[in-house]
Formats: sequence, structure tokens, C-alpha cells
Amino acid sequence: MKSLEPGMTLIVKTITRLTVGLILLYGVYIVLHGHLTPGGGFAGGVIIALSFIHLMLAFGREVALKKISEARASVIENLGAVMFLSIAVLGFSGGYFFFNFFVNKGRPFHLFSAGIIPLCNIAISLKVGAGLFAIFAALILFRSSEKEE
Amino acid sequence: MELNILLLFMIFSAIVAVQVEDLLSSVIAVGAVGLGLSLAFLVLKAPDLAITQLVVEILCLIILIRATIKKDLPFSTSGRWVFNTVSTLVSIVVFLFFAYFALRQLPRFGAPIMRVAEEYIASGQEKTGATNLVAAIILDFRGYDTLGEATVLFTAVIGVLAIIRKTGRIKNEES
Amino acid sequence: MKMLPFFVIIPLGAAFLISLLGKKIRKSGDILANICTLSLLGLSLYSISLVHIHKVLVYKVGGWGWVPGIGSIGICMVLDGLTSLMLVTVNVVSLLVTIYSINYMQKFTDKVKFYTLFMLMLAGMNGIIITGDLFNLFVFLEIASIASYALVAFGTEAEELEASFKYAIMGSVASSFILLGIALVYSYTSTLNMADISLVLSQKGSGPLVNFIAVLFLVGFGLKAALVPFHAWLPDAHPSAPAPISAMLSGVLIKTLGIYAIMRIFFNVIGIATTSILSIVMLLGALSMLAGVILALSQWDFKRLLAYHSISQVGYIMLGIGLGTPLGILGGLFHLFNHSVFKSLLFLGSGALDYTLHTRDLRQMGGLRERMPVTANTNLVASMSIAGIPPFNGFWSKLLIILACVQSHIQSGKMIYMIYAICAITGSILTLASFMKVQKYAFFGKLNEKWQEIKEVPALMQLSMVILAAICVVSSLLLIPLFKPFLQNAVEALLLGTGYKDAVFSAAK
Amino acid sequence: MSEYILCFTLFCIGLYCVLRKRNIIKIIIGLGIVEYAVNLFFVLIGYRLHGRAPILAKDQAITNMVDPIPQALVLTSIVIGLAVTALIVALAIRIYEKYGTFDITKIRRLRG
Repeated sequence: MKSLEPGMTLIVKTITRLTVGLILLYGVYIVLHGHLTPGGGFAGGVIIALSFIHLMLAFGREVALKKISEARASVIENLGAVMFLSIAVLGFSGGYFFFNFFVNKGRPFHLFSAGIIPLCNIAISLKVGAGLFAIFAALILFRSSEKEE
Repeated sequence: MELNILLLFMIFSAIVAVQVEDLLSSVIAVGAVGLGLSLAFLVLKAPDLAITQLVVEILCLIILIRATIKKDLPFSTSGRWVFNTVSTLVSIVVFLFFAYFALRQLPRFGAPIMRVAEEYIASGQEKTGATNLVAAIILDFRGYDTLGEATVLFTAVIGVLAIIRKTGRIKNEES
Repeated sequence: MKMLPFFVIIPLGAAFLISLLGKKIRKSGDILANICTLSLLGLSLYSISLVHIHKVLVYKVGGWGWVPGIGSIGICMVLDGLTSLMLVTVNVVSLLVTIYSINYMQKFTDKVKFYTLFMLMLAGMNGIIITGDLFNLFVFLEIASIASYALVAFGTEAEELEASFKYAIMGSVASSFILLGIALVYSYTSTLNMADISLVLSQKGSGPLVNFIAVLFLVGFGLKAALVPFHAWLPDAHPSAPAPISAMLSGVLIKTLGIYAIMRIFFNVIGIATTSILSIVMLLGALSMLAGVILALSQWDFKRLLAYHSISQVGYIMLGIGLGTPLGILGGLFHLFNHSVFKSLLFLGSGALDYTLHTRDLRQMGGLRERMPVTANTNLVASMSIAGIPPFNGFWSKLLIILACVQSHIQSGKMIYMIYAICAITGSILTLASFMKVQKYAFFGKLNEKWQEIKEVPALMQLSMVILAAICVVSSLLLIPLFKPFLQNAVEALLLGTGYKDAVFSAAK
Repeated sequence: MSEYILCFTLFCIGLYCVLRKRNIIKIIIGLGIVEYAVNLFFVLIGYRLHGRAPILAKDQAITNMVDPIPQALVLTSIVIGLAVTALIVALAIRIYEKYGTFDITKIRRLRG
């Protein structure tokens, strides 16, 4: 019946407390530099989701769900999706669906460059991060309610 | 050379994953295949994929372990086990035999044709402003694909949430 | 031409909005879904006139067009006769199914997720039809497939989960085969645009590699279309879904994912040159035709019976298209449209019975004609259509297919075509027998005492069934010269063969 | 060439697992292996001997890069694989709850 206790041992919790912020930060970095270095919205989004999953595994689901509830994750995911689609539709302002509508694409090798690409990366990372977290929370929630029966 | 070794390692781990009886060991062995794949991507000069594969692999492993843990079961083998296995193996050998002849027609390994790709490499940075050409392709040249890909994930999330519902039907008094 | 992306944007946007607003505003799901399908139907009807004027239209997504000497560097969408036929078919059925779902889906919890998944499936299908890029086709195929896996399990009963699992495994294996085929194509031609692939393949000629790719695609899309050696998942998956989804799956999904993709790739991309592939397609079609109907004969579960008939009717379509003659293709495509209409009507009818009786077992029914006249009459129309009774649309398309077989026999003198014609006639007779059983047990005869209290289904469900039945009667008129261009343009698009690439190139300029 | 053949062997191992194993989790694992093999094959065909990663760096000439298109496609396909796996695991968990087993020979309520 150990699994019913919220979270794991003290050692795990301490180390999680130290690392989880770093993991989140790394995810954000990967997203923002997606157009310059390896990575991008998907990898970064998964890393962000993993940081919350890490929290959930170490401290039990209540702590993680207090930070971001399943319903809110679902809403964020939706917003990410809508944002991505509207970026695509905004391309019509330049004449085409998915047109890279920034005239000035910025200087290469700088953070603010490449037009819609960083924006798309952010939208995707929101969507992927929140979506995967919602999947995971749903699966865990289901398992734990099954145990109670 | 190191690529062949990695591939052999992946094949070995895959065989272990398929044949070992314990489900948890099997899941861990498939994790080894995924790790090998991630390294192979690195050797093949695909750092974007290596990162993505690594993190996706971790997530898949966590999900699979949550699913399998403490649900270990004895294996059953159906009556015509030998016949079925032999026929499956024979068809796989036939498949590989034809694949061999087909693969010989491909461009030699290490020398792709790269018609469209040369255009991307030559002018991708100038046209999109991104220095990571893979990002330039997935979010600009082929951004429509990525919209589809993001939608696939969205579909899966909604699908999982729909499947996980406790009750599907609103029950009437007599069903 | 600007409208082409809207076939994908509208359902995707509707899906996201329904998922975002559905929980907060009551009925918003119903309203948004119906507006979405209605506008899609309007667009697709408009596309017919566009095709009539321009023949082929190309839309370059993101403004990335063709670079001389290299090929397309972006993704393009292509509208031709076949595309507009498929779009009309898909969107007609989906509009009527969404009208039907308003009442029917009240039996289930969480209607919002249902509509979201439905819209995503629709977006996937429209995306497959409209795209001109091989990998893009795969991505949208996956959207449609994943949404359909989830929808099959929507009731979350044990049988439904099991059926969905089987379907998901088969579907994923099929997707892997398709993706492997795409990888080989990319390596060989170094492009993903269908027109460019066709160009490179025609320059390089065929060989073991092209045949291997063709087999991979045939297995992959054949699994999605449930042709006979690969049909095992269909009789479980289609009956398990809620009735509107069964109608979508049997009516349009297997046709879009399987048959449309096979037609597009084998006729327009790889080219008819590989006639051995076409004869395999015909053989599989004939096998499906007979095996499906024979398996259907012994069924007592109404929806399961209908699912086996789907296998059989898909066989007819494949046989017609596999003949490769103008008459055969016309028959095949006409049957594709007709089957979408009457099979979705039959599934909606079975859903109506399920809605009031809570059973799908034919043996427990009987005499329902008195209590549910609308359901009974529309079902009678659909049964006569599928069995090929003269005034209805099913008769004309089957007749065309059989005539095309005979014509090929006369032209080539090969006995095999005559055998196919006999198979088609036999299949038709067996179908008639099977549906006479349905009518006898479900609607005629004595009313079971258990069902004295039942009432007819709600008005909106009746409405969609009546409209479908009307289309069953009216669509015979598609063969008269005034309306024939609708089908004829599609036939010409297929007969164009690898000339597709030249049409696309000139339209893209 | 040997790389291609090894990759196809991996594909076949996964296929064998999907077709022959009688445990739901094993089938999911088999599907995973098939997906890995296809993804690897895609990247293999885009590799150029002694090539560089397709990321531009400052003050470096563009020479001999590997093909970026397969990498972009595989990125899409990895995510699709993840989505399918998540959905199938959810189905498997529900099936376990309903039937109490992962053994598909015992899960046979449907005829056919």
C-alpha cells in the first residue's frame, strides 16, 4: 500500500525540488532557440511536460495538479492550437495560407528573427506541453481511482 | 562502422524486448532500443531528432511502465504455435528477400539525390530567416504538415480523455 | 482558388472552438458543428463549378511554388474532378450525420468531445482529399485514423474498447507500411510532391523498387479500406461505434483513406503502366465482393450485417476501378457515391432502431413498420438501393460495373472478366437475399409485444434519414447528360493517368 | 546497403511481435519497434557520408550538409508515433479494467 502515500522518499523530493526548475528552464530555452539551434517546439514542449510529470511522480498528483489542473491544461492546449491555426490563417494577409508574413525577417543568428517560426514554436510548445500533461494526468488519475475501488 | 554496431545493438535489444517474459524487463529493453535510436540519430547528424527522440522515449517509458507495473501475467501459447510461428517467419523472410532487390535500386547509402534539399540548403536561410534548416522546413516550407502534426497530438489528447471517461452511455432504466 | 485551404481550416477551427467553448456554452457544439458542415457542403458544391471551368486548380500553401528544374519546394493543394466528387460525397454525408447526431448523441456523455473528434476526423478526410503532397496525405490520414480509433471506443463498453484496440493496431501497422513506402519513394525520387514524383518515376522507369513500393502502398491502403485479406478489423470496429460514426466510417472513411488514396497513387502517381497491380486490385475486389456478402448472410446483429456488406460493396468499387476502362471507372465512382449515401442511411436507420429499442438483434424485432413508418420506409429505400432494384441508384452503378466487365471481356477476350461479371451478379443476388431477411425480420410481420409502447425517433433524425433516402432516388439522375459532368470530370481525372502531372504543372503556372 | 538491411530486419522483428504475441503490452512494444525502424530508415536515406548537421553556423561555408527533409518528416512521424502510443495505452488500461487481463486470447467477447 506504499503507492497510496503521496509521492516518494525525502531524497527524491529534495532532488526534484532542485532540478525541476532547471528542467523547465531548459525546456523554455529549447523552445525559444528552436530556429537557431537543435530542438524546437516539440522537443521543448515535451521537456516542459516532463518537468510537471517529474513533479507529479515525486510529490504525488495533488501537488502537481495544484500547480496546473487538468482542465486548465486542456484549455491551454486549446489556446495553443488556436494560436497556431490563427498564425497560419494570418498568412492570408500576405496572400497565402501559412505565408511567412513578416516582411523584415530580422538578422540571422539572433533570437528575434525568422518571422513566424519562433511564434509557431511557442504555440506548439504550449500545445504539446499542456496536451501531454493532460494525457498523463488522465492516465494516472484513472489508475488511482481504479485502486480505490 | 559505429552505425552498424548501433544497429546490431538495437536489433539485439529488440529481440530481448520481444522474447523476454517479464513485462517490465521488456519495456526497459524497448527503452534501450529507443536510446540506441537516439544515438543513431546523433551519428547520422540529426541533432534535432536526437533530442526529440530522447525526450519522447522517456515519456513513452513512463507511460508504459505506469501501464504495466504490477500487472504481470503468465504467457499463454495457443495450440498451433509452431505452425503459426513458422509461417510468420517464412513470410518475413520472403518480405526481406524482395526488399533486398528493391533496396539495391536505391541511391547508395551516404549519397542521397537531394534535389529539393539543395534548394533548401542554398536559400533556406535567406528565404525564412532561420538558421536551423530543419526548423525552417517544418515551420515554414512545410508548415502545413506541422499544423497536421500538432492536430494529431490534439486528437490523441481528446481521444485519450474521451476513452478514459468512466461512463460512456447515459443509462436508461431498462437497457 | 483562395477557398481551397478552407476545406481544412473550417473543420479544424470548428474542432478547436467546440473544444474550447463547448463546456461553457450549452448547445454551442451542436450549432458550431452544423454550421461547419453546412458551409463545407456549400464550398464543395461550389468546387464542382470551379472544376467545370478550370479543370485543375493548384493552391500553393505558404506561397512556395515550383522552382524551375527542381520541383515544388512547398506543399500544394490540388483540386480536380476526382477531388470535387470526393469532397461532395464526404460533406453531404457529414452534414446529414451531424444533423442526426444532435438527438442521437444525447444517449452518450460528453457530447463536446464527440463533436471535437468528429470535426477532426472530417478535417483529416478533407485534408487527404485536397492535398497534392504524399507526406501531407499521410499526416492527414493519421488525423482521421486516430480520431476514428477514439470514436469507435466512444461508448467505453468492453466490446467497443476491444474492437477499437484491434482497429488501432491494424491501422497503425497499415500506417507504418505506408510511411515505409513514402520513405522509399522519397529516396528514389528526392521529392514528395505527387506531380514531381510522377515526373521522376516516368523518367526513371519501373523496376523491382517501384513494384515493391506499389505492394507496400497496396497493403497499407488495403488495410485501411478493408479489402478481403485485410478485413478482420472492420466487422468489429464499425458496429461498435455510435451509429452516426458507423455511418461515417462505412460511408466515407474507408473510401477516403483506402480507395481514394489507392486511386490517386496508382492511377495518377505511379501510373497505370503496372497493370499487374490493377489485376491484383480487381482480384481483391472480387474476393471482397463475395466473401463480404457470404459472411453477412449468417449475421443476426443488424449493424454487424451492415458492416460485412460494406466489405462487399467496397469490392464492387474496386472491381469497377480496377478494370481501368472509362465505363468501369464511371461505374466504380458512381457506386462509391451511391454506397456512401445508402450505407450511411442504413447505419442511421439501424441507429434509429437502437435508439428506441436498445437492441440490434434482428430476431427480437418485427413489425416495426406500424410504429416507426419513417424509419421503415427510408430503410426499405436503402435496402432496395444496396440490393440493386431498378429505379434506385444502386442498380445503375452495379449495372455499369457489370456491363464494363462484359465489355472488357469482349474487347480482350479474356475469360477472367466474364467470371468477374458473374461474381458481381451473384454478389448482388446474395445481397438482395440478405436484405430481404432484414426487412422480413425487422419491419414486416407481427409486432413483438415488448415494443407496443415505442414511438418514432425525433424529427431531426427523421429529417436526415428522409433527405438521404431522397438522394438515393434522385442520384440516379447523375447519369443524364445535364448532371453527368460531375461524374465525368472525376472519370477524366483518373483516365488522365500520369498526365496528371502535366495538368498540375500547367495549372500551377 | 548493410544499414538498410539491418533496419529492415528491425522492422520485421517489430512486425513479428505485433503479429505473433498474445499480450497487449507486447503488441504495443512491437508497434513501437516498427515505428523506430521506419523513422531510422527515413533518416538513413537522407544521410550523406561525412556530412554536417543541417544547421548553419556563423562564418562557415555551406558544404556537404545531410538532407534536412527526412529529418523534418521524421520529427512529424515521431510525434505521430507518440500520439498513437498514448491512445493505445489508454485503450489497454481500459481493457485491463474491464477484463482483468492483458492476454488477448482471453479477450474474445466479439465473434470474428
